[in-house]
Amino acid sequence: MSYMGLIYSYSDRENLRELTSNRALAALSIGGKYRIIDFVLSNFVNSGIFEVSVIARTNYHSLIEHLGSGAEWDMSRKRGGLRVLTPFANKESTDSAQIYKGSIDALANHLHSIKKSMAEYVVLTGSRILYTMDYRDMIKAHLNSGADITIAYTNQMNGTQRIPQGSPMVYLDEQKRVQSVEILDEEQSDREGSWCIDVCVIRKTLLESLIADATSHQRYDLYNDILKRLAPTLKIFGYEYCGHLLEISTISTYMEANRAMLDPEFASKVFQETVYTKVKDSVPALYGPDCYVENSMISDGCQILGTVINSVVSRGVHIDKGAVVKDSIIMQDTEIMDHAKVEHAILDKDVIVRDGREVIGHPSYPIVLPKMSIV
Amino acid sequence: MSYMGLIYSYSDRENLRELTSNRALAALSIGGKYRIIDFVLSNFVNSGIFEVSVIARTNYHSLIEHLGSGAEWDMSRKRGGLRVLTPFANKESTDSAQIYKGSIDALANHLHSIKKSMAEYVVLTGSRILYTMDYRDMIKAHLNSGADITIAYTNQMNGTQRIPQGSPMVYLDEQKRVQSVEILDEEQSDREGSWCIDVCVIRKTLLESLIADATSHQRYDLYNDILKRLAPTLKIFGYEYCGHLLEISTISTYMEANRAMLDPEFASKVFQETVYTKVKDSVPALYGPDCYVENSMISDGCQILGTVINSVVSRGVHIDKGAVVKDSIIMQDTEIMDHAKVEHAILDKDVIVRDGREVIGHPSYPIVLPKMSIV
Amino acid sequence: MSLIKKKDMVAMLLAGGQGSRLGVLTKDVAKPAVPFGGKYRIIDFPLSNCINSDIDTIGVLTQYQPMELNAYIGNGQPWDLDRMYGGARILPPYVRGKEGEWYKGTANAIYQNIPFIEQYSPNYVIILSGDHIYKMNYRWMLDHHMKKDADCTIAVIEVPMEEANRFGVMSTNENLRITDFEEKPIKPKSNLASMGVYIFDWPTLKEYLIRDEEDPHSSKDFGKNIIPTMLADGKRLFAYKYLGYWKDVGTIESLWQANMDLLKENISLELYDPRWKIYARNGNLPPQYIGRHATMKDSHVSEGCSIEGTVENSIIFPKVTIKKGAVVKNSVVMSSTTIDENAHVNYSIIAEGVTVGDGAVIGENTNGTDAVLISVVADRVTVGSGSRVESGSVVDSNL
Amino acid sequence: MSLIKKKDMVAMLLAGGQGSRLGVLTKDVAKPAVPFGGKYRIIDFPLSNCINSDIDTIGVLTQYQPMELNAYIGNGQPWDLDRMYGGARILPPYVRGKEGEWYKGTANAIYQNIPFIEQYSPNYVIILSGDHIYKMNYRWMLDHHMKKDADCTIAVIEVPMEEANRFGVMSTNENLRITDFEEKPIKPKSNLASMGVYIFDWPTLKEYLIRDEEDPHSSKDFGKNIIPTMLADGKRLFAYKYLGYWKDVGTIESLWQANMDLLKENISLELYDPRWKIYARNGNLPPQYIGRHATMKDSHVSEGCSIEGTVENSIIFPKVTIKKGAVVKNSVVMSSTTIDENAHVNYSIIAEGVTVGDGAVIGENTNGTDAVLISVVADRVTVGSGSRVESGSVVDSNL
Repeated sequence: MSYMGLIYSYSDRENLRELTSNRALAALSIGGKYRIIDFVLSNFVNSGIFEVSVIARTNYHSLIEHLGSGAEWDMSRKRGGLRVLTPFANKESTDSAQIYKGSIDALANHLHSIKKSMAEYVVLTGSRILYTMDYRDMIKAHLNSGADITIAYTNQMNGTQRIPQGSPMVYLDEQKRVQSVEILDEEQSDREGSWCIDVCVIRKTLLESLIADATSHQRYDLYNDILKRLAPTLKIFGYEYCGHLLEISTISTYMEANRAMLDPEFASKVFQETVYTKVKDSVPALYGPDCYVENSMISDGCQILGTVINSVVSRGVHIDKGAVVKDSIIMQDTEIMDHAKVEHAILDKDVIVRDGREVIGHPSYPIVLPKMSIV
Repeated sequence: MSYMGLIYSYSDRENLRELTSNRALAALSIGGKYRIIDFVLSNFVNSGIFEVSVIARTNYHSLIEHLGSGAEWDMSRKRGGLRVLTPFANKESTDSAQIYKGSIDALANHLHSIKKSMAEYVVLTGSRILYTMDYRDMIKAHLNSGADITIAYTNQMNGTQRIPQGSPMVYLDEQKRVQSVEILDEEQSDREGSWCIDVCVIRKTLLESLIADATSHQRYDLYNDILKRLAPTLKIFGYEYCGHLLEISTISTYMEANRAMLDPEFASKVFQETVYTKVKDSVPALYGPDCYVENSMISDGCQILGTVINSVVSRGVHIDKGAVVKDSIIMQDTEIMDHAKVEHAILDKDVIVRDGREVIGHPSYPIVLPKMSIV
Repeated sequence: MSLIKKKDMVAMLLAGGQGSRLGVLTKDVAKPAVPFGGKYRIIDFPLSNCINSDIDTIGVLTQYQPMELNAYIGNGQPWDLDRMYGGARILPPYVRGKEGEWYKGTANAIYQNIPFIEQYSPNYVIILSGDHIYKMNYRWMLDHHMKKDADCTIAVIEVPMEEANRFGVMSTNENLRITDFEEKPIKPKSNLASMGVYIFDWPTLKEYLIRDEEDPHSSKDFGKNIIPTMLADGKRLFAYKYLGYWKDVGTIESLWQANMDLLKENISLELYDPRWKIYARNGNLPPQYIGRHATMKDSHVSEGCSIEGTVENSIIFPKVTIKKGAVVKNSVVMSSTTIDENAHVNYSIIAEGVTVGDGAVIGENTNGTDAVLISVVADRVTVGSGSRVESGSVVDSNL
Repeated sequence: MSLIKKKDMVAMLLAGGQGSRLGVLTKDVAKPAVPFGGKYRIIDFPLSNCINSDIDTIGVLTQYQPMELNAYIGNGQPWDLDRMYGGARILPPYVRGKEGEWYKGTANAIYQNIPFIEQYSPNYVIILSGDHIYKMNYRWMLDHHMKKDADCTIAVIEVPMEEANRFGVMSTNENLRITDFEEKPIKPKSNLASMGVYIFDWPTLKEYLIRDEEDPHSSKDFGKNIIPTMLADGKRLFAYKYLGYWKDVGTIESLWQANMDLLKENISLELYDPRWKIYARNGNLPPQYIGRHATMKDSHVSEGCSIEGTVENSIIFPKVTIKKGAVVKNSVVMSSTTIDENAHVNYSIIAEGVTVGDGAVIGENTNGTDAVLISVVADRVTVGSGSRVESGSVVDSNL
């Protein structure tokens, strides 16, 4: 029995402002040294699944750079391995930036490549929700229940504050069979109902025929057009996920997700299984004679000479003497110079904040400085 | 002293009909198991240069598939290594299929990536002409002569029949300094003059400033706008190449080039140094009880049960009992079924010629069957 | 910085065998490195079986002449075994404390590498050898092992009764539980021969390896010591019947025969199966060239060859040159060998880098009988023009 | 199927050293595998120097406790040494003919691997050891070697005259040609010490290795035999002066000092240089977490650490936990160690996987002198709550 993973590298329902205008959601930095996709890819590695295709839509250049040959996830392989499916993969032409019409349409676009795989089952997942799951357990549940499709849901909300609008909710009977699927029409924070966390398991041949069928009827969305419609006829079962959860679709949930990792107890759950990412060969972090650091995550290659409080600092960041960084996310190779002040801000890669400058946002509306900005 | 290679994966002056409508020239099959780019990449490997960027324009999907991580050319490296520069590499967007305005404009597009390299010298080469050169010898000549730019030329035409229209010709003084550059305005077969074979060596910093300069004056072509214009002021030297040569810009020169490799003496020169290509893990070729093979190149994974004469047969081709293949090029995984007849034809990948069908071209105008045709 | 990661099954491949019955073919290389089938070496089969069975952690135990084998395995990339965790790892003998110890037997070799296996905390260990040509899904065998709740499962194949005395032979009950095991018995009680493929529960095997090591009278061998002791202790040992093609290529004749078997249609050793590829290190050679005067029949020919003569019912390795008028029949010609004009080669194994001079004749059937006797020409030997080599001879220096 | 390809220079890295003066730190690992500088091991320095010097073919000669070293080097990928041809290759002793031979000395180790070197037909061979911390461009040394038309070039460094007796010491003429060489002389004639880095013309070295092997009185050592014999024969031996940072980390004190040197500004062992990275195998750990009560000063801290206490002038390896109230000063704390609440660690090397219990004190300066004495706690030792370890002690079992 063999399995393959399919990961959507984007989400139809996200608004991360400048952070995702030039990169796929899956390529966004998180937790200091990681990209979002590292967490779901590592789930596959830790579940012993080494055949994974990542569905790219637009702006996939940094995603491709990050993934490389897949070797860092032990997925540089002759059989299976890691592949990025770009919209051009099946049409050898650059003349139209073809955007998929929905999650099923994206699969339809890559049906040829999906069919080529010798895997029997597919684990289909998004990038917007981070969780830690051994897919083998879910597959086992799938096989035991005799389900056509198994979808993961949660009743808890460990680590997240609210269920965003547009999320699919499932209603189950006692045997955990899905009775119906509803799409939330507004944000919900009362933690009621079973929230689908964007993971499902399905036999590959069934997926192929569902894709072909949906496409011929011009139905393009997995939850709306397939799961919701077919719940009465197909045997769709739920699989409860009880672990931690991080949801990233807005600047504030992105901030929340990073901040959540500062809680040692929460972090110990997130990093219980190895999370793989691209190796940078950087040196250990250096702390200077007059630095002050409190409740922060600091990555390799940083030089901390100033003050860092309640922040997540990515690789190769320099925080110079007298500089103060508070309640912020600082991405790779950014430099905060002497006596600069950064609060409630998200600084993208290669930003420079010059001597004494201040970048101060509001807790409810953090400032975002795009890549290579100089302040 | 360190060197990097830059390879144009396309040519502005080629007409290979269906063969390059869906793939870059550099990704075209040649010599049975190779792609055109294998030869120039192998030149780099055999010259000890392991940092190479390949400039892609359009239709680069099969090129990227072929090159993978570069491991087959020993170029999957942390320092240097093989990179494909797509038009999107510096603009993270798919919304315009940006076509370079000329060879210099292509470089200008990737100036950022060229600048990042720590190499001191650049070897710049095309894909349209195949040659075997140890670039270290050319670099040595460049350093000894004190030239600003060194360009390789040939006075012989080993293996080719004519110099195509549009080729740059150089006129040298006794010290081999280039006096002037002319672009051939019509095809030439009298073998007179010194023909540039599309290889030049230049200090990287000089290249960078020439690119910046040419771009600001809206000059986009290397030979026309830089070499030709600057011959009087820059020290441009010629470097004579005396080895074999194959030129591929039309269907008939493509046929010629493949046929040339059937000459054992010529082939022994082409394959004197190792030519690296993607490994396919196929089995040795199998010859059946009633086959007849004459003056042909047969690749791994073929099953030859019929007759093959004066042909180049790529990997995984099946030629069934009673089938006859003459004066043809058969690409990967194509099947010629019982008693079919193929003459003066180029069959692309995954073609099927059914029982008893005939595909017969003329020596002066071979038939081309595109990928996955079924006859 | 711990690299510990659990693997459900680790393979240990015994590749230290000298293969002395292969004579001149194993003078400079270990038996697993002996070339086979046109582009392979024997070890490609167990390595490919492993990766095709999703076993990606393999300790390769080398001892005898490992240089070529080590270089061949390299980083494991050709078999997709260049893994971050696991992959193919060469395990030579080494020094602990003050002095080193060579591998004293198959069991001792595994014993000495207990720390290697423990790194991965496997549930199961599969013991393989680098001596056989076969394709086998070790996962199916593991399923059998688990279903039988066995402590040890031995892959077995039925051999002709008269050959059974060359193998470890076992008797089983109707449940396939092994009731009796004898290593190379004079009077075999059954024709179920051990293929030298064992799956053990690792904790059980470890215990037996430690016990066996302490026994000064043990010869530290699986077949002679570990298996009989486990049986005597009443452990659950089961046989797993393998039905496909399997060949011990331990002799010149069997090596030749296994090569010839590839030319037969409908044997189960189908090398073309895309779902069960046999991987090999690639030589980066151009396609083969078949010249204007060649005659090809029922043969396998590899890359980089140049054929102007006649090739019939033969396996030709890479970079072989067969010149005009030369005739090669019913033979195995290894890489980089040249057969000069009008030379004749029949029923022979010609090793690497050999030159067979103009008009030389190798493997004439001069004894007038029908029995096939295989001639062997050793590595880098030159057989001079016009020389004649009788069938069944071994040529190990220039003639 | 030949894999032969010429390499201009092949490196042979002697990594079999037991490093006995490092005591408990090399009980289970060879010296080159000893951790250094927060995320490295000693062997990362010569390996990184090689790849940064464009030497991509390295034979790593192991003998003593190679398991961890072999696993660490793996397929060479972290150092970009997973090459198709060349790359990093572990070279253990092996069996030729009937029996095997262990490496008897540095020269004998290279002698036994002549076939490995010959595969690449190099012009030059560079001999390295896995015992030193330094960054060096071996290409510059090769340029020097070629310019001097030398048969052998030895990298040298000026050491204080009183320490010279611990090294191979040489005298040179104004041309840097070596006129005299003595291994660990009682009365050194100069302060030019050999760094244990030699470049040889390969054909010359090969000849001397073969000659030396035949000499029954030789101890098969470069410093004691090969170099003196070449000098006596009038061969051209030259010194190459190295001016950067170099440290033989052969003792506890020097290992501690070399770690502390990293914390000094303006030493030439700058690890941040992007053009001369020191590569190491990566542990896939999350970033470090600095808690609400931590005090950080003049220290290097690695991934996966969780710091709630005080860290001053120290090197902290990955996965170290330093709890509230704990104080670590002037120390090296290796990976996966836990320093419990209110424990104090000063002037110490704490090895991997150690637990220092609540309120324990390690490295008190109880003898009242100013001399720095380094305390050492061995791998996986637990120092119980409230225990006191005097400075200069070695703790190798639970306290």
